[in-house]
Amino acid sequence: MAVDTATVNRIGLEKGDYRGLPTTLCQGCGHNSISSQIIAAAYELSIPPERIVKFSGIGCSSKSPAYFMNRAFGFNTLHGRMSAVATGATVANRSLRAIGVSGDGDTASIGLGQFLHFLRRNVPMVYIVENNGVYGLTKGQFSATADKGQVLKKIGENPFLPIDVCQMAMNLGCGFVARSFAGDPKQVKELIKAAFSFEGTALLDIISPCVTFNNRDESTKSYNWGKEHAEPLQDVTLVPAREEIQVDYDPGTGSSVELHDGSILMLRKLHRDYDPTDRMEAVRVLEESRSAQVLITGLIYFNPTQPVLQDVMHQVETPLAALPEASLRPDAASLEALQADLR
Amino acid sequence: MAVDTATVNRIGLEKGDYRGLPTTLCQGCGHNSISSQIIAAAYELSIPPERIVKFSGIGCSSKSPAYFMNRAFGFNTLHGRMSAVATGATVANRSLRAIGVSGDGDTASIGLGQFLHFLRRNVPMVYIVENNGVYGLTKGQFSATADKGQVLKKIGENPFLPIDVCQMAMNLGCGFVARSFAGDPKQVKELIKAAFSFEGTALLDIISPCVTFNNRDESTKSYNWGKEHAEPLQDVTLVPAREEIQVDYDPGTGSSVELHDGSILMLRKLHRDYDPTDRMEAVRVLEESRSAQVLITGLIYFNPTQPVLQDVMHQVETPLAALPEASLRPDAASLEALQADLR
Amino acid sequence: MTTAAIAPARAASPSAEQAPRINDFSIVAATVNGSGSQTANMAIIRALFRMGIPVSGKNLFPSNIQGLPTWFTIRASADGHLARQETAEILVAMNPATFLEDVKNLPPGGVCFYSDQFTDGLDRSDITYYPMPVQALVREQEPPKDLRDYIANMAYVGVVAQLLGIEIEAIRGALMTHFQNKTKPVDLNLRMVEAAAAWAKANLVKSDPYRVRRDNRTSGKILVDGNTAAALGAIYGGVSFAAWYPITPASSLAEALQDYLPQLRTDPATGRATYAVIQAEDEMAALGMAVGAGWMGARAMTSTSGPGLSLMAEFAGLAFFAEVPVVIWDVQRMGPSTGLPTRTSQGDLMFARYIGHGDTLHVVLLPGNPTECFEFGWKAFDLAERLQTPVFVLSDLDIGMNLWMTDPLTYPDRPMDRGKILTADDIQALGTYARYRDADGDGIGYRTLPGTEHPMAAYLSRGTGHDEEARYSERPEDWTANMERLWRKTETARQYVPAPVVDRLPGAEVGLIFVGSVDLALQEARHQLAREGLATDSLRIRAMPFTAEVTNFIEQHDRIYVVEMNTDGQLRHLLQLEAPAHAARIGSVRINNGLPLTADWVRRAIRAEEGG
Amino acid sequence: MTTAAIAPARAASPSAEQAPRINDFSIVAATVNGSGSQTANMAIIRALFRMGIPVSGKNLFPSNIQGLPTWFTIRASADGHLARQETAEILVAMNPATFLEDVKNLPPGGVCFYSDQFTDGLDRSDITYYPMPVQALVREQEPPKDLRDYIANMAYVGVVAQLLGIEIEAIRGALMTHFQNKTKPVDLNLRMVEAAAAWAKANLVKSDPYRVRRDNRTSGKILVDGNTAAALGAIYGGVSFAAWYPITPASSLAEALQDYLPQLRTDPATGRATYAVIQAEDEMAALGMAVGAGWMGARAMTSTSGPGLSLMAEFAGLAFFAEVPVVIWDVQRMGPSTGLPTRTSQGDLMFARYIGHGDTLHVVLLPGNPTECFEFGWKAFDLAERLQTPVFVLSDLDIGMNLWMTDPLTYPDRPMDRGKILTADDIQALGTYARYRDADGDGIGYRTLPGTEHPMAAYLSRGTGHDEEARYSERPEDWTANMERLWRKTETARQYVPAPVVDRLPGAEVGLIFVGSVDLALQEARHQLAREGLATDSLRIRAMPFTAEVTNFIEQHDRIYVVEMNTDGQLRHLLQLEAPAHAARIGSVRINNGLPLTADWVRRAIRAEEGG
Ligand SMILES: Cc1ncc(C[n+]2csc(CCOP(=O)(O)OP(=O)(O)O)c2C)c(N)n1
Ligand SMILES: Cc1ncc(C[n+]2csc(CCOP(=O)(O)OP(=O)(O)O)c2C)c(N)n1
Ligand code: SF4
Ligand code: SF4
Ligand SMILES: [Mg+2]
Ligand SMILES: [Mg+2]
Repeated sequence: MAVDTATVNRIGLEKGDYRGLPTTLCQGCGHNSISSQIIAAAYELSIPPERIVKFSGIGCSSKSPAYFMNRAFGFNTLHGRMSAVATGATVANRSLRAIGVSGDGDTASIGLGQFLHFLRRNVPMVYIVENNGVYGLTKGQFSATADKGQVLKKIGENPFLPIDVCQMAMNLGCGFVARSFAGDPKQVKELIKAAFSFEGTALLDIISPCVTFNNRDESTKSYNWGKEHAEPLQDVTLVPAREEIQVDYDPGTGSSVELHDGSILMLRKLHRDYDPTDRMEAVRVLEESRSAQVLITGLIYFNPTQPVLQDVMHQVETPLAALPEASLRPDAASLEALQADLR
Repeated sequence: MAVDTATVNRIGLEKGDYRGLPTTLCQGCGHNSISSQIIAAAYELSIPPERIVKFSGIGCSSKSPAYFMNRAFGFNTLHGRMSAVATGATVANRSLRAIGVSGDGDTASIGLGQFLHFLRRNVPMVYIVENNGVYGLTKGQFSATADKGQVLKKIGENPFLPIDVCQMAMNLGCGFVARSFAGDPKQVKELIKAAFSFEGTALLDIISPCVTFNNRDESTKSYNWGKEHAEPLQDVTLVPAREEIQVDYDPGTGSSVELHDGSILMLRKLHRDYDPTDRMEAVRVLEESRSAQVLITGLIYFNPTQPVLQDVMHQVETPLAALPEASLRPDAASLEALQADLR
Repeated sequence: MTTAAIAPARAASPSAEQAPRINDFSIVAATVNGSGSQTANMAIIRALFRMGIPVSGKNLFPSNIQGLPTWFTIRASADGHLARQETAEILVAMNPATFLEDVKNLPPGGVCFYSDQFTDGLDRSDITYYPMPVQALVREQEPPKDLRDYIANMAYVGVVAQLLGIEIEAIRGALMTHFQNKTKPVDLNLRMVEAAAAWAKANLVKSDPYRVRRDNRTSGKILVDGNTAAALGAIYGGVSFAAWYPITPASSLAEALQDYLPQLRTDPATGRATYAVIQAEDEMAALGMAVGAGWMGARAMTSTSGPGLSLMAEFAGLAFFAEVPVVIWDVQRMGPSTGLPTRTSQGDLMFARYIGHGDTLHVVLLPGNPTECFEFGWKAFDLAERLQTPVFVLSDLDIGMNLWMTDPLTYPDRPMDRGKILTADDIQALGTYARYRDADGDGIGYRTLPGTEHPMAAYLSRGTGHDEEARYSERPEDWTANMERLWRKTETARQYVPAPVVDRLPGAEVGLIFVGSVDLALQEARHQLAREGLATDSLRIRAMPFTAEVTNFIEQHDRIYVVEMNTDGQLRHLLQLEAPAHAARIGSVRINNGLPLTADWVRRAIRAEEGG
Repeated sequence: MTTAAIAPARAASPSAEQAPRINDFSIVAATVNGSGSQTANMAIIRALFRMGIPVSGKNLFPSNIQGLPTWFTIRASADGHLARQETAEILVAMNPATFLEDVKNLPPGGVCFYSDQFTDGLDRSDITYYPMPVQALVREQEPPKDLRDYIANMAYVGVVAQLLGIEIEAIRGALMTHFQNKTKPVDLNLRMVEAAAAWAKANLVKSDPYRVRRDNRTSGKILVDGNTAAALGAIYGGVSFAAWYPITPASSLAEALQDYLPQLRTDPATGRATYAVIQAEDEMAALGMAVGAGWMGARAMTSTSGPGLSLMAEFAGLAFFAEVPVVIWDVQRMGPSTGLPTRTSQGDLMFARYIGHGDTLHVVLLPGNPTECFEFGWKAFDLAERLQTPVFVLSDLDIGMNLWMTDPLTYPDRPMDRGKILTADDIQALGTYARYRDADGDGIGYRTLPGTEHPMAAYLSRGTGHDEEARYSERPEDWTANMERLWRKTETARQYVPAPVVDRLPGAEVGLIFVGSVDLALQEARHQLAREGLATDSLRIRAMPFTAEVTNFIEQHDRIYVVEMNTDGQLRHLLQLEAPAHAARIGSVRINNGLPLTADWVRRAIRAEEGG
């Protein structure tokens, strides 16, 4: 069978091979647009779907692994507990590429503790927070990322400061911290591609409007607010390892960072100079974005030097889950030997 | 009965009236020295012990509420769950002054999520983390505040970055962030006094060496390390509301902040200028302290403007727990009236 | 172009000469969720209710926000039987995705109102079809764009009202209630109802036997869902602290608290709240907060469903052991695990009774309808404070979220019971205090509340072993004595919990035992069985620990069946432990498919056990 | 000044002419915790063991790190009865705080070795006192300052060894084992032992009847604690993932994993680990991680105790419902709540069996000694993977942390059972795949492991309702069918779990049923009862679901008593549910005071039930 190279990727798969079941989310939900970009990113990177493993918690956002990559295994876990399951699973099989999709309630309310410990361990996974400031699936209560003063129909006004998951990630030493907006599909896709190429936890905080419960213009999680206040730090493009770099910036107009698999993330300068490898700068930009109420997007912080959990634990490269009995069960003589001490 | 004013405080109580049961912690444990300073602070502030309520989680540190202020009620709750219980209790009775004592395992490992949500709600309580970088009560495993590279006899080397509870508190908008060292009893005491006078969550991260499991000189949680690396930001002294201010600094040698009850915390300048009301400065000093491996102590951040949870919820001043039946149960007519809608 | 022109009268009818069926049928509205059909369905239900016709509404909805099939069943029953029925005679078909299936489910002689855009599935000759020109009617009304979907649903209200004989005035009243007397939305909706009714009158020929007729069988009753009733019960029980975390089907309980508290419990002098409601970060924290508040002396509660209950295990054990009064509502949904969030079940009986490691044994209340949700709403606080222990109240999705015709909510008939509390004066008089001393022999010690201004009043509450004065103790005698006292206390509980509801028929040899929402279907089934010659007695348990009536009832009956809605027969298990002498002959009849029970199923199941 | 000079020989003895008691007594060492007496006690135990004398060690320690009383009891028993005894005949008194009380507890004829600094409590005329000049001996040895306390304890080893006749060579061997053949600490400690023994020889006159004599009753046995054995069992079961959170008395299980894994499971080629052990941030995360790893195909486990178990409820339900193999060790301590962390109990039987909301029902293994901890350590993985479900293993503090003389750990007698797993080739051959289809009728579907490279291999695991292909489904039939399959699976489990251990005596009409660490005391009590003329049979249950033997055993006996260590009679309850026909006559004998059971108590309790 001749393969039409126009509609297949490097490994001969069509985009359809990355599809999931039809979505059951609301029409226009930001989460659907992110699912599309996950599909596009994996397709364009030519990752075999069988080599990907998907995770989520519980929520509208957490349903989405059903709606992308049917051919990838996945675990739709418990509310707020994706982190633990993903930790165990990726440790048990370090050969698969992991992507987790969670909500702001799932990650920043009930799941905050696990999320932070996950970051602290640098578990290699693309961790997407589909951030809409609200609990979609339970019909519109505030999550912990809701803005102070935000009003929801059912609940009234939120009196508490929002939790900034990117700031949290900075504190916990995360080496890939990015923010994006579901209304900017190109940026979402390129950042996901970069995240897939990063070895370690890659956090993507994606503002993903809930059209049903939190899309009023004054909400910082709405489409209109996002469109008006989004300020990309850079124009991002991932150049996979094996492709030649086509873009070349004039001095001062862009920079790039190299990811673990050799791909290059090109960062074209927009309004200002920004060095995502400067930690204090990243901390500052997040503080600023918060106080100035702008939606700063793009790659906020990048530090590829930290070892992933599996290396910290000196694990074999072979998936633990794939070790044969001969590797798993020591021989009988060893048991006799150690029992000598017990006699 | 004539009261000997030399040995009693303003409300006529002796220091003994603030005592607890004899400690069962190890001799030399930092937690014991903090208990003494809690006793001294409450005694010197002349707070009636019956107007104080104590909380803790589970751990050696969390045992200590048994060892101070027998005459104060207290709740030794569950491991990592002091925050929730204290939230409910202080909301139910806003007239009592609350002090919570937790460990680093209790707060930063199992309790991290609740701790952060507690801070976010600005629950009025003195929150002390007796930070020894180790699980004392379960005999010496790493907690999440253990230094990277730290070695413990039983467990080996810790490969993860420590969680800095002060940085966390900054992120969550806490208005009173302080760090101290059990080896500096005067500072501990004055900061506890200031914290008692603050309306809102007052976080005290007190390095409190575990002499049994984590007191080797190279541990940043040991007595010797603390003594060698402690760098107080200021020399702190609390002047209660009703006392005249005796200390008066020459211009440039000190400053002060006013607490909610009118007391003044005097901050005598030591090595450098430091303004604890400057948020970015506080964030910077914490980053610096972390990378330079010095133990910066004192009042790190101060912001008295945020309303406490009870005010956010527009609660009556009367303790909810003390409301009479007439306030609690609406009258029969109201029930009839609202049932009209259901007919 | 008028709607009359585009939608010619067309009513294929199998047999026009059927005997009329007055006030006795079910209507199922098949819609898409998120399309706003709730207002329409509520209007029909309330209108029927106000016409004096017993009615219930059961919503079968997906765990999803928008776009999936939803079925709302309205049952009218002159006899007052208001359980779900296995088939509805009347279909209001608004969802193209399920239309063929929905039509197939109609019984012979059934009626199908359908949106006239559907073109397939119109070929059953044994049912009556009525088309509804929904889109055309909407276009004519020109409602605001964002309200189109809502208004569209009012079209079926009008057509159905016209054909069944529901009074437009009753619908107006229903809408007035729904929109809290705001005339603008009422008018907007009513205009559509009237237009649709007028269209139907002009264009459709009534050719089915179903009709409503004004009656007087709802007077003195109310229409309410259990979660609202539970919230009101808590409020009239003096709740002063509630912490919760959103979860279906419990959210609406806490949300009802938030709705009603401001009007009922604002301090007139200061305008401030005499309560606090906190949306916690999860259920563990929610119960933890409630435990803190209950310990302080507030009337404290939380409300959740299965997954949240699992998260509460550790705090439940602490509250039991430290003896903290707190009320925990579990509005049961289908488990294990996340299960089916929008389906009903009675699957948490065992778990709630024993939740927590070690020897825990909890008091559990089991309301059977919204009226009891109200009653147990306030009584639970009295019990919790009297017994100084967590009290679980197990409702379910059917009771909690569906609309029940039920007895009015009765104002508490007694002052609050705050249990055994010592004040500073009491302690001064006694000269001594020990928190966990069993002075009265009922296993219940005397509490002091934090803030009690007496040097001897304080104690340190804890989940660790302790002596009578709450001091940490590892002494075997202290532990044993304390556990024995707790055991006495759970025995004491028997005399305080609500007794079962027993209903007897002459000559009955069969006894049926059950809890909660099984009631509706079971009582209807008993009527059917009695008509068929099988007399049964019934006992509805309303609390654990069980009271003496339960064992007596078992002893009095030759055959006992426990009817319940879970897979493992949990209530049966609990009864077997209660009455070991009869354990082997306690029969089990159970189903666990997520749907409210039907009388037909119960009848068939009992028949099968009884050998036909 | 020599020690001989400062401590004059002094041995007040009540009756020097008592008959000798050889190899049959208990010694209790009363010390302060944190003072390093563990080495001393271990030396005595190991020495006795190597002299061929059956021995056990039970540590009664506080939940505290330093400064509170600790009692370590060593029992030597020629007959091999190694349960705790209610009184120890020999006291080694090192703790001034408890000395008076400790002396009071000695039986008449008992022996008291005491640190010669104590001056009170030396006035009982019915016991033998031996002073020990501990401080003086320490001063003479001049040990490094930080080791003083440890070395001080070796003084009593020497004195006791001398007076009882424990061979110094055996003590040296014991120390060699303890210090892993490092001669420096061995010499340091042994010097003190020898000095103390020499002092005793020179200064004390033996005037009590207790003596040890070399025997050969320990050959083929080992001395080990259950947690170490469990960890080894897991390792030989091929554990590749463990996540845990520190908690007494379970910590030493995970710590033993961390100790042994590097030597046993480092890949020789790369020097890297073929396993991962993670200290999680809490127990919820620990089980969550293990579930993730188990789902991936690793042999995954966690280990905890009561409070941690409570935190695992939600994940336990998920693992049950999503059918993920995972092993959960619960080393039981005293609950409810934080309870008594250093006291033993069998209080989690009910909770573990049913943990999780909704209809959950778990497989539970119940080891009775360290040998079985090893055996169930590896079998649990086989079971979990065969049944695709969480398997709980309930040990307790007594088994887990105390030193048992037990049968050697037996290497697994069969290859690992990885259960039903389909590879890419299998799927290719089948041409179809449905994760939850019950192809074999045993309720167990076929798993694929993530990474299986076939386009049809993948599925989305979930805790929500699903169809056979793991797709979300709310259809009542899908739910019901799935729950029925799960029920079938729990029935299937009966044929895989370990059978009970039955022991019969001729003519026994009384049957005793129990689990776990009750074994030692119960078997000893049966001997006593038999001697007194009451023959009993015993059945030690080793798993839930119960196997057919259990009901048979109940049927075969006129009188049945369930002997257990909890307040509510949990095992009895579970048996009543298993055998409802016999529920009323299943008697209960229970105690829950935190201490390992004694034969005397069991004998008395059975006697009381049997009417004297
Ligand atoms: C333990 C538990 N508590 C509560 C719920 C109910 N619940 C389901 S989704 C959800 C919130 C989801 O919010 P978020 O993570 O922001 O996702 P979104 O729906 O907004 O995408 C909640 C509270 C649950 N499933 N489990
Ligand atoms: C749910 C639960 N898990 C584990 C434990 C066991 N545990 C008791 S204290 C403790 C750690 C205490 O560490 P930290 O809070 O740092 O206090 P420290 O003893 O060091 O003062 C642990 C793990 C417990 N009591 N409850
Ligand atoms: S409710 Fe909100 S979050 Fe959920 S699917 Fe709809 S738009 Fe998306
Ligand atoms: S073990 Fe450590 S933390 Fe615990 S009491 Fe001793 S010194 Fe303090
Ligand atoms: Mg959300
Ligand atoms: Mg600590």
